[in-house]
Amino acid sequence: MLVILLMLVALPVAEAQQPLGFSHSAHIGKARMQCTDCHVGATSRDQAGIPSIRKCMLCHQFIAKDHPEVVRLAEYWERKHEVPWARVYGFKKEAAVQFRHAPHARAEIACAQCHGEVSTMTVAVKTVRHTMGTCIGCHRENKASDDCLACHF
Amino acid sequence: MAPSGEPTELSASSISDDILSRMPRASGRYMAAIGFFGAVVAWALFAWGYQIQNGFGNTGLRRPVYWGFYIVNFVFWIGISHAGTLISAILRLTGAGWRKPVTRAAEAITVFCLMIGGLFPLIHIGRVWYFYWMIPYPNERLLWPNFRSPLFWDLTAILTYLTGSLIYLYLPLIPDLAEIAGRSSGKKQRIYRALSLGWTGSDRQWQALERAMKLMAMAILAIAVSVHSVVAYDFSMSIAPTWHSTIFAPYFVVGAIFSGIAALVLVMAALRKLMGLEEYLREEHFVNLGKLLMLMSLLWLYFTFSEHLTTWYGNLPYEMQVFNLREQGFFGIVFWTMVACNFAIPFVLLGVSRLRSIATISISGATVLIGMWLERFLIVVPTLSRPALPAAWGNYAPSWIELSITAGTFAAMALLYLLFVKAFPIIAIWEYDETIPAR
Amino acid sequence: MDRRSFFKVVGTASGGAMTGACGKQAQEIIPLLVPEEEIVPGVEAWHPSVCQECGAGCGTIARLMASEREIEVEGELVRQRIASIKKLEGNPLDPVSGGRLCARGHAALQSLYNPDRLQGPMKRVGSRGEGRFEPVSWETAIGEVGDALAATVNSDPSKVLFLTQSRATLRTANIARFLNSLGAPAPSGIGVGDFAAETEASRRAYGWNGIPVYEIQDSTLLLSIGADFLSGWVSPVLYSRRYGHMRQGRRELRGRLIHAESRFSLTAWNADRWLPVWPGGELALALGIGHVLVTEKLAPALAEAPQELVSAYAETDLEAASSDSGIPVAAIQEVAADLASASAPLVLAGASMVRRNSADAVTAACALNLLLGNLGKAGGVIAPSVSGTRLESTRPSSAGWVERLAQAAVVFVDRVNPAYSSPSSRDALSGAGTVISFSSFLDDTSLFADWILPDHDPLEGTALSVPDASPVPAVTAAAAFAAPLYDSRPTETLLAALAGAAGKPFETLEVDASLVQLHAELDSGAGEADADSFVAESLRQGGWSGERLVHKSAQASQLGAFRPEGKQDPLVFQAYASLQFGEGSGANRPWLQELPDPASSAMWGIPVELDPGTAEKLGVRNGDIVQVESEYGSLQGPVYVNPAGIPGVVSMALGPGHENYGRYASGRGANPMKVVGDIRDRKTGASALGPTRVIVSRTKGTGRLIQFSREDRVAAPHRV
Amino acid sequence: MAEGKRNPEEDGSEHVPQWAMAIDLDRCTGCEACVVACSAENNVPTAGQEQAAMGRAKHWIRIDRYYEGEFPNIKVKYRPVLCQHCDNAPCEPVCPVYATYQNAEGLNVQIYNRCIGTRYCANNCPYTVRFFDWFAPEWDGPLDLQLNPDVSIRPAGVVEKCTFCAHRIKRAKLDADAEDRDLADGDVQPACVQSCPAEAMVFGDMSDSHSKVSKKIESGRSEQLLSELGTKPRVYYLRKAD
Repeated sequence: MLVILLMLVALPVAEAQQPLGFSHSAHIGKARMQCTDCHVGATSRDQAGIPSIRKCMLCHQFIAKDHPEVVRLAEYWERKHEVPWARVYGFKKEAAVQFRHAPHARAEIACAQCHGEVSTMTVAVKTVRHTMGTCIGCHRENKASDDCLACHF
Repeated sequence: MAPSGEPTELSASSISDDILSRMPRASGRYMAAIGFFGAVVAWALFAWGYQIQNGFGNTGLRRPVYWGFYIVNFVFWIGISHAGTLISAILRLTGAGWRKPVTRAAEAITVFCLMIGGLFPLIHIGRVWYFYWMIPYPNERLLWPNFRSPLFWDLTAILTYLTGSLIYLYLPLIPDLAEIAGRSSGKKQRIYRALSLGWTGSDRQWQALERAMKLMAMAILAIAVSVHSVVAYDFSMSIAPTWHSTIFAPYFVVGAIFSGIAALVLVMAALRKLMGLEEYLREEHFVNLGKLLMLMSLLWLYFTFSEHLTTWYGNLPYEMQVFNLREQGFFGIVFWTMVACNFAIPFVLLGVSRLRSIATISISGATVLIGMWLERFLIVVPTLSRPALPAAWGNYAPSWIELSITAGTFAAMALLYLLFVKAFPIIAIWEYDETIPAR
Repeated sequence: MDRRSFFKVVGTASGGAMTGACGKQAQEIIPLLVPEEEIVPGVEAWHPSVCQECGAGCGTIARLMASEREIEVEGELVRQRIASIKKLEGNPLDPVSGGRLCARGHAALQSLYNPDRLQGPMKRVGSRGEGRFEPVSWETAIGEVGDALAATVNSDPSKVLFLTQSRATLRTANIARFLNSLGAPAPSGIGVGDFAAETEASRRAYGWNGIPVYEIQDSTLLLSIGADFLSGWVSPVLYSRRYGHMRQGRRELRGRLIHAESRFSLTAWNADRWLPVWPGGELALALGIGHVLVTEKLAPALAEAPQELVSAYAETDLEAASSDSGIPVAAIQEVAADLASASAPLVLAGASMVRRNSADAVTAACALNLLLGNLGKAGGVIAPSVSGTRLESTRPSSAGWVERLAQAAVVFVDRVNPAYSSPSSRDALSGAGTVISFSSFLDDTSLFADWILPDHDPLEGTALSVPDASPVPAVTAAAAFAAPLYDSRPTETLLAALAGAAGKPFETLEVDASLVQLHAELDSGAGEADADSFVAESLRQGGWSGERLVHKSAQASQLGAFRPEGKQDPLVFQAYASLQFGEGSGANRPWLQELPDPASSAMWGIPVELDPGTAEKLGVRNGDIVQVESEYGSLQGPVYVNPAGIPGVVSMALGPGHENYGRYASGRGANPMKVVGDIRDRKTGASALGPTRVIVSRTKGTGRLIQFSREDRVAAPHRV
Repeated sequence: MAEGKRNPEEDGSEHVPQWAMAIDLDRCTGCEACVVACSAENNVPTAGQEQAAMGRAKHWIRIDRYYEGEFPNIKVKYRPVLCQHCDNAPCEPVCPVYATYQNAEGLNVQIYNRCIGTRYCANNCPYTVRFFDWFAPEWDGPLDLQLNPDVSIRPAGVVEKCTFCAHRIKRAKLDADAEDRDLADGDVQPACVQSCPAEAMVFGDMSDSHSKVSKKIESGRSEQLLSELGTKPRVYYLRKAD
């Protein structure tokens, strides 16, 4: 009984199925890119943002053109379609959370704190549970606001 | 011997035989009744499901009348629940001998009414699936319910009362359960044996039972008073005009006992007729309850008068808006119907000794129940219809959902009672045994 | 949004109009053609725009953010990321709105995103008025309409009739150019709110071209006659701002307001004194006040006033003026005395509800300012914007369009709805030759159209307009910034295509070119800037505004004779343009339908307003249905007993009674114009809104009045 | 330095603004621009005819109007009524789950996702400015393109009300933080204030005695609605001066 309960709690959230096998480790680890090179809003805006295919193609017109995933990327590009990336992190609508990236970046919260060590992942996997407990624990630790209105409005 | 009411010509064992023999069989009529009430309850459950699924807007509630039939029913059923335990506890503690055939019927009313009444806060809230947020439990978000909210007190009080009432109903059932177990066999015996918690009838057990009953009677009295006070606080803690009244708590307690007795009278009349308990539930029981009812009617009148007099004399504009609404037009008719039901009719029927009979006392019980429901309606709806700023005034009419659920609760009461009298003796057998000197 | 941040965002995000990305190029998720910077999720950009809900021409700013919508492309449902407008606000740099915006202005968004917008050109397949259309391609439409147009132009170009709003905008200028190239007569401005009487009065009394501008913020006593300037007259936002200043914007000085109108309008709400004029009695009242000012020698500028005027006032019979206007002699005398004794009195004259004699009434009221010496002084009345006169001269007039409609071979209908505003024109419409509508909605008039060639929504297109009233010379201008949602075309472009197809090509005047012209006209006003930077700067700020107006005194006034009119017997009916629906076009915006009507608090329907006495006589209460019948027609509607109703006057707002105008307006209530009938101002030909004699009777129905607040009275001890 | 950010260590503590609103009734014309501006800003859904007839229309700000006297000596008294953000709010203690409370800046906060919909707060609000979401809100497409992403859409079964445009306050603070400066008077304008054509409404920090709102409050004409109930509203009305 207890085992089942524990399993239920520990059961990882179903991973988002991505249309392309994008490798974060290849870009951050090997290519030495920064998170904000693609997620440009992460430190300055409300939303980090998912890059447009245009950004991918800036490099991949020239680099690793023969990699099977890049070939598939180029197919989207040919059809003038964006890549329908699936969301990895996010809040449910009914949670009424108004999250802003920029103030967290200003407070020098590292990306990995909420997103895990993405630099070692291939396709991004949800490794940090984004529950209210996660948020409020960190807020209290860092003496950030624990007013409900800080996030819910 | 004082007219204590027990059929003295019968011996203990024949009383047991007699009472047990009157427990209903699964006859066609019985099953039809179960089916009928069950269907009404099922319909009400459907209505509730419909409300949850398709939106609260399917009720007739609207701005500014955010509380309607559900809260009226809630107060009504919690009120009736006082029938029971409170009356039986008072009678037990004062040693009124005539209580004996009455107590269990009363205690059962309490438990069922609480179960029904306690459902209404759930039916009433917009997001019932988050109901548990009202319960204090440790959580990673470090969120707690608001201990200052009368609704939280409600939850606490009702749960306490329900637990207490269940125990209070159960304790005096134990010897009877053992009795039934002794008379039956097979699976039934095993069930009743288990339920009787190893009752053997030893002196030690009797003494323990007596002590427990006395303790519980005292505890339940306090809890019962507090429960209806807290229900009253739901209203009087707010600043809505005419709700914010200091006498609401005792007013509600009196009203609760009043409607409780009325319900008890009705239930007894029904049991007497349907189960043929004429020998047990005799006219004197009704007359005694009738006198109590009359006393409560006068008390109710006194409170109602005080409440209305002070509002009227105080002449505060916000309160007078509600007062005027309540005494005029549609609500005026309701108001005077209430006065007739709660005072005029019972006063005549019970006060004139020539008119006093089981039938008239039962009629009084029925009118009081109607009157007390109307009283709660008059407390909830007119006040909300007339908030302080006239621009926000509005009105309210229930939709089929509230009507269905209201009907369903009455059916649920009947259903639960039918099931109860089938499974358990409605008259406490051992209380008769106890009085037989031979023992 | 303050000025600083406004510049910041406009500086970074504006300039380029977004192009492409209409339905056909939609891609899965994101269309590539949209520049990335324009629609970063969660980042807002503000673009200047021009509100075109009424002629006030408020400069607005629109908040653009990324949104997603699902559309069908080749049978496949795809998500498209688009920049959508989240909110409209007043442009803080605009001299008219000053960063403020009225209810209708906000709700303009619900025209853009209205679910009932037409998504492409359509051709009629059923009979006229039946409402059956089939989609066609733009090429087909332009070809066929061009052929019909060519035929008419070649035989008798005078049979081309162009119905549009009476506004001074680049659009009307382009329409004029179009008609000019066809050799057709000038466009006709129709509908309510064209302020023909005010324009005429301005010419007669002051010798000015355009509606005068009232400096009410500096007046100490404002007498407004017939102009509900706080809720819809000429420029409600500008005058509300000035009203606020008049009341509490000056230290130790609070202006008073006396308001004369035949309805307890929003302006009457705010007045210190309300003069309940009998409908049509505004002229009598103005003459009566003038009479007292003249005969009792109270008028401070009596000596300078034109003799013609002084004698016209002097000859007025005060008793008759009182009985015609319904205002007691004593009240007239008091008001005149108040005007004479105030340090800065001002008379604001208008015809929110046009009458048969409105041109005379407004002239007589305007002329009171001549007696008070108010022209060209602080707290007085000033001439309308001198720049933009080129556009001002293109303001279409309303005369004679009904007569021409019956004979017209080609009728263009642009942003007006004659079948609603003049129900009597329906017959002419169904008998007319080819009817072409540019409406975005299948409205009452489009039902009669042979072709519906939907225009962009005003928020999707470019715009340039001269505000009806502005404290300084100004034009508001906007580049297009939101990609069109549907396969619509801007009417200006379409007209050029049609003219080309008809063999009479003309060149559309674009916003940029128009601003270059303006720059050339302004010899000193534009400063040192060259034309290009002037255009860029104007588009970035949402327009151009000059220095404070030179106060101008009256030029030769030609007052003409006034023809007072006897009081019609009760009951009389009047329609009015409401705060929420204007002349009726606001009725398809859900926000406005659910906005409580100021007087009755009615939502999703407009009641017939009766005074308490009449209601009592009829035995009706709020919500009971009455029948209102005049010689022109009848309607049924729920009653609102207006505690401030003038005894014997029945009022009703425009907006209800659209036979066809999308899901929010269609079939809701009855059109008051059916009862008002086809009556006009004698001098200007503008549609009048009453008074019309009616019989009101009670019907058996009840309960169709939905009110947000039903209580309109409070018991005495109650403080609210 | 005036432009720069105050150093919390220098003046002891971080300044916590105390938000308040002043509405000049002598300026207010009753034009209802605020009503539409609010609905547009805050994703307040329209109820539609049928539900409006049932009394389910929502207006976070409304104009209450009362006629006084008889024709022709008739007057109308009116005022915009919105959540008064009471310092002593009757709605707050009654909520069993703490879905509504007053925060440090004096805002009466409604946390939609915590609300279980007892509607007790709505009953206990003497201004009747709280609205219940009877149904999940719906917009006929593409009207939903207008929805403001900064404001959560309320689900069915919760209570909603005026927030003093809390999202705008938040935005202004983040902007100020990003530019490393303090909030200035006028940086925060709720949608109603911003739209008001007669400039009758002023919003700001009442703990700053130099703010416009403080000056209005101290103008001698200010009063609070139903002040006799002791709710201590943060909305001040300036009496008509006639």
